Amino acid sequence: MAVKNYIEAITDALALEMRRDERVFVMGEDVGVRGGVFRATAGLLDEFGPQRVLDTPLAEAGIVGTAIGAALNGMLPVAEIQFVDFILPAVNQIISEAAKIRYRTAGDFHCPIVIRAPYGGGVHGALYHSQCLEALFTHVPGLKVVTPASPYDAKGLLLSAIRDPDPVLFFEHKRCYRLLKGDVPADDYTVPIGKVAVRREGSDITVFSYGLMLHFCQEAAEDLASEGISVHLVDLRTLLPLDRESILAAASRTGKALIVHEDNKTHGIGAEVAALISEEVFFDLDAPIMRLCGPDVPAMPYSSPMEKYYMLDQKKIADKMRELAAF
Amino acid sequence: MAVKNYIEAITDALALEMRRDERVFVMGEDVGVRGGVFRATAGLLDEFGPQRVLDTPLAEAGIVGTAIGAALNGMLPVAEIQFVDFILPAVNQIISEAAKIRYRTAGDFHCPIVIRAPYGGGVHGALYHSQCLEALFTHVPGLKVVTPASPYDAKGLLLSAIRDPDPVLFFEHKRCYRLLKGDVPADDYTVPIGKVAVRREGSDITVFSYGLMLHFCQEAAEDLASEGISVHLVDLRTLLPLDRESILAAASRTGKALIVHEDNKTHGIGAEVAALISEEVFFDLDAPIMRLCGPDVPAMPYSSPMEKYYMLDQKKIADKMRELAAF
Amino acid sequence: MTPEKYRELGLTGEQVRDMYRLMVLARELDKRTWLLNRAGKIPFLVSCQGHEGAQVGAAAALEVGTDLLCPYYRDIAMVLAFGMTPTELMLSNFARAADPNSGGRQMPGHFGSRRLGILTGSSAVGTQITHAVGAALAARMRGETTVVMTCFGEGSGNQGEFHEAANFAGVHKLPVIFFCQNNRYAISVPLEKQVGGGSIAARGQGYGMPGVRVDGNDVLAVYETVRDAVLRARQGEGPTLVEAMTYRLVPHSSDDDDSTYRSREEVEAAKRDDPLLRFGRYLRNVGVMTEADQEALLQKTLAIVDAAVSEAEAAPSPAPESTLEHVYAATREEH
Amino acid sequence: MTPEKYRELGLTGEQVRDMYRLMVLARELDKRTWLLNRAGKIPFLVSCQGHEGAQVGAAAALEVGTDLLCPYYRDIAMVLAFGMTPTELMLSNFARAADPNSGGRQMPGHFGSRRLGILTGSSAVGTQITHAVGAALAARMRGETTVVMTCFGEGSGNQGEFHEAANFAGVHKLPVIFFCQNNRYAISVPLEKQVGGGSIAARGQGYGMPGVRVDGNDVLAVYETVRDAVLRARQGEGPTLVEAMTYRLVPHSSDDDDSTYRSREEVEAAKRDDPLLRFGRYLRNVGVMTEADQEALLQKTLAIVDAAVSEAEAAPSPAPESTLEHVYAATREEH
Ligand SMILES: Cc1ncc(C[n+]2csc(CCOP(=O)(O)OP(=O)(O)O)c2C)c(N)n1
Ligand SMILES: Cc1ncc(C[n+]2csc(CCOP(=O)(O)OP(=O)(O)O)c2C)c(N)n1
Ligand SMILES: [Mg+2]
Ligand SMILES: [Mg+2]
Repeated sequence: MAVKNYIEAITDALALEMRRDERVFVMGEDVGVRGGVFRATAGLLDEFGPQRVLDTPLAEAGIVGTAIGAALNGMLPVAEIQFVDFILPAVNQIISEAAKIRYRTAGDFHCPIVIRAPYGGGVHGALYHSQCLEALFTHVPGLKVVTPASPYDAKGLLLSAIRDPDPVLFFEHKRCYRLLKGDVPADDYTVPIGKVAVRREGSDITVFSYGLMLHFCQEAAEDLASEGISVHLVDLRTLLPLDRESILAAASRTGKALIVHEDNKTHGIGAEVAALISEEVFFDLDAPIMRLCGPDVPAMPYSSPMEKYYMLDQKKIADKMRELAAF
Repeated sequence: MAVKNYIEAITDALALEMRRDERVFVMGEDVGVRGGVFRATAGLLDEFGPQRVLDTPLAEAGIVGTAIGAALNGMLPVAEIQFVDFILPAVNQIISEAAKIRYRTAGDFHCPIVIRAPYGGGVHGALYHSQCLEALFTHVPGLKVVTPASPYDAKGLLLSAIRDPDPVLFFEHKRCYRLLKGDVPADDYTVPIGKVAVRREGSDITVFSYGLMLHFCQEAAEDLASEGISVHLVDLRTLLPLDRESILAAASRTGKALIVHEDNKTHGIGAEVAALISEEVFFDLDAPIMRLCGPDVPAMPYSSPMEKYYMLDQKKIADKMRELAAF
Repeated sequence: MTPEKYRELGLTGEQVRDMYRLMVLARELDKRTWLLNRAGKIPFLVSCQGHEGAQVGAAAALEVGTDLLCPYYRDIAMVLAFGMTPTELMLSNFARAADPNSGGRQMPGHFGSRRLGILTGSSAVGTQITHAVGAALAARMRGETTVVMTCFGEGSGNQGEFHEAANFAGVHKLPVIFFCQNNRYAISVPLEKQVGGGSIAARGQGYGMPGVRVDGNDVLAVYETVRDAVLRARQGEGPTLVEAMTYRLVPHSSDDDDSTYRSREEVEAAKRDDPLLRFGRYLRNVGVMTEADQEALLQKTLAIVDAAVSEAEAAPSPAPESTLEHVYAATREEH
Repeated sequence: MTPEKYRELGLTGEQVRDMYRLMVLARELDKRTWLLNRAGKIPFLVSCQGHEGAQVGAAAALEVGTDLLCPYYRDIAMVLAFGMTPTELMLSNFARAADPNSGGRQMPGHFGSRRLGILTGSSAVGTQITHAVGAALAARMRGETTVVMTCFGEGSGNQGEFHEAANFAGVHKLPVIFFCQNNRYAISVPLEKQVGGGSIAARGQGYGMPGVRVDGNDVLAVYETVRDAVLRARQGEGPTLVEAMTYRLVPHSSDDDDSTYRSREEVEAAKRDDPLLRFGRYLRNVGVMTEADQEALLQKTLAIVDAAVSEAEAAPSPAPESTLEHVYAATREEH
């Protein structure tokens, strides 16, 4: 088992599945000779050739629409959107088409595409290279939304996503790409879509998070452990469909729930998780359900002090955890 | 004061504001000689001419982008999207541009556009002429999202929307167009954006709704009144920004909250309302926060029995109200 | 039309008779659907009347069984040519469970059938155009000779997706026919308010493909144009943009009132150029069919339409609870 | 360039000297920005090197103060021509509170200034093109003679929004110049993989407007082409699509490594056609400037750049809490 970083795990999964299944191909802006602006597709052109590693024109609706057409005709496309911020021109294809194809044909057609996109901030990316857009899609039945938080999960979930018969949005936190390293088996394995992972067992408060924030939560939980506060930390991993049973069980376990995400608060992922808990296990709760999220502004500014103000960190999270634990 | 239906109230507001302010103009598909496929712009071409009542090419991103450009250059465009389902090609313009213009220029520019769109089902519109898409935008700071539920509010809120210096999405339930009639003053008045309306005072349970469902809730509340259950009914009216104080006060008042909407449940408007309540007034609650919403399927089917199954109605709502009241 | 044009094009009498049969069938199904709508039996329809010539002419140039179709809502004659049956169309009109397009979930006119090579479409105009490009790409990757036909109105040719699709196909020289059915209106908006310069065909060269305008009411002219385009596509020479000029003889849909935006004179003039009448006349002139043949065909067609309506009307609706099905794969299916 | 071309075009020696000054200024600001980036002082840049000729030639044909600009991220020389100061550009590079484009909120290259008639843009390529059309529509509604210039790369000409914008302008004959700066790459993707048929200009006729390709490294040729387009626009004859052929002499941005996709020979060859060198040579040849003049200009420019950097570097960052401001109007402002 080799130690790889998060983005190498992605590349690994793509190469493995392209070897295993001829129907799989990748397409997107700069995915070919450049190997992707983040290098997620590095080496694929050499191994698989330009027919299966397609540099596309700069047109996201076209990319996703073409991928859907190819999927309807028997292929398994993995489309890269260069930054999740630029998925917006393709929203019509994703919501009107991909999400509804199985449903509207009563199962005659289905749409097995994967759309990969780097998201998230803290990289001096300013408004349009920092956004979290997962909450735009988690209201849309027919889609699956996956956000791995470790190299191991990145590979295993991407393999699951490509093998999934339904459309999967696969969001990779760009700050995780080279920040996170971990053991990644060289061979074929999958991590199931739709299942949380408990990252830390605890008894005082339950914290839900995903992506980069999960790591800050882990660090904060360690701080709290030294203060005698025991945090139960859940990595949501799949944001749609949510792993309802595990979420409810984890909330009930401590009676105190906090959801942490980088994306802005109002109507973010935390809203659905909180609503679910308050609806289903209300009587197990001992405290208000709390959310700690990005501020409700349109996107993250470029200026370093502003970016820092926007982003959550270990300290902000630890403070909020203490506030909840104190109930 | 004349009795008008909901769509006449819309036309009224448009004509009034076009007379009052030369910068206001309407644009969209079929808004000219056809007066809109629902006839919301009927008569405007005759009164204001083709320069201010623009039939556009069939291209929603172009419509919204052009509206934004006109707004940046001093006009006050009111763009019609023929069905809210077809707003999706314009999502990039709405979220990347309209929502972020003030923020990204630190106030040097702002974007006073209104986008009107009919939404909602129960009209044999099938998947693509029945959707509720408000929850796609309520996570986006910088936008305002308004959904009137009466002729009076339709006019007063639309006038507020056109006069608002920020971008407003104005969603009109198409089933309300000719179903609802009410007193509409002929002259100029506004209904404030960002404020709920209490439609019925009550003491046992608090119900939040908007649009067509508000009416079904009203009917259901009357049923319950005859059974001795008193419903406090709140019309949310503005979905972004939410009227937090009024929502929290209304929930605290009875300690039992139910959110009702036509749109599918997971991560719908109800999620944020429930999360808000469970976070801010948790200790005032006596029961789980409930949501009664459309099923989590991609959109409403055409077949009548399926459409009926999908849609909420007075009876389904009354049943849910009883369930909550019984706690 | 020169009298012997159909032979010059390599078509047989049987073939042109069958093209005419399809046009009559489409027209009669469509007319009946209006009656059913006005009788309150079906809530909505969208019509193909006036477009039958363009559709049948184009379809005749394709290889049904090999080629794929990404249609639009007016393509009734087109999908009949691809093998959809009158009963299947009526099942869709009545939103019955057995509707092969959608199981009663979509409005009529939203065609799709894996069996027939018709890729499913939505109501959002233009999205099918990129699907056609993707389907052609897939075929090319597998070394198949499939050609993909995609249809849209001239109004929809102004959507960004048309541009993105055409450009992608142009870059990759994909076997796609972009078949624009230009009926001069997008609902009420006339051509001059929709299309800068007035010609969709003129857009072809901006994507490195031929753009051809053809009289869409001349079945054989359409056939010839599309046949050439199919040949090019099949030989790997890339896509073609075809603009068939036609007219919608009826309102946009059952919800429309076209008298608000078109003069009756204009509509009447267009009716005189009705492709069905024109082709019927032509077949009589060249002696391929007699008036009696055509009358017999009409009667036979009406019987087919009757039967389709009866069968569809009697068929069961979907179960209400089935609303919850087919959101995701029920099991981890093989795919 | 014929020696006296500038006079034939009606330009004075002073005007062409000023055009050259702007090109030098843009180039030197850009070069300095790379140094600042490599020194770790600014996190990101996007460069205009190679595009100065196209930008300055085009801008010279506009009436600053009347005309509007919807720029793209490479338009450093263009916004300088519109009146943005070197210090303002550096304030943006350093993300300072006083940055007039965004108060330090946007990346460098995201220009906008109400005062200068530069409409704010995002990073999402192509969205500014429809804004230009809307701005022109607004001007027309008020009976103003404003022309709106909008810029974009050839890669972005494949976005659906370009199509929708160009078509809208074509239908309404709006006073817009669609100015494509074709540098043959969208990051790493070469022209032949991006643009079906290889020409953006060829798309003009599909929208009913002239499409003109011009050597973007020939400042005066660009000036002439855009001048004609501006004249057309101002006379109500409608939009023009101009494709200026140029080359990006440096990587796409500070995050890019262009050696992975372009040969060094290709880049070196392009450098020999550097518009700045060409125009400098021309001005010496026609006797408008001497080598000494140009050297003096360079020194003066470097001093300006130094001053801009010092001033900007010393300027304060935005207050962290100001992150929460400007989401909505603070009060119900007059608008
Ligand atoms: C994206 C989108 N916007 C708007 C509509 C509403 N609409 C349906 S058909 C139509 C006109 C289409 O005109 P055209 O493409 O010329 O086709 P035609 O109906 O004339 O055959 C419009 C505006 C839609 N279905 N999809
Ligand atoms: C909608 C969108 N998709 C992707 C990107 C990422 N991106 C930024 S610049 C660029 C290439 C642009 O190429 P071109 O339009 O030719 O302009 P150039 O940089 O060559 O001047 C890409 C893909 C983006 N900014 N916006
Ligand atoms: Mg049409
Ligand atoms: Mg370029």
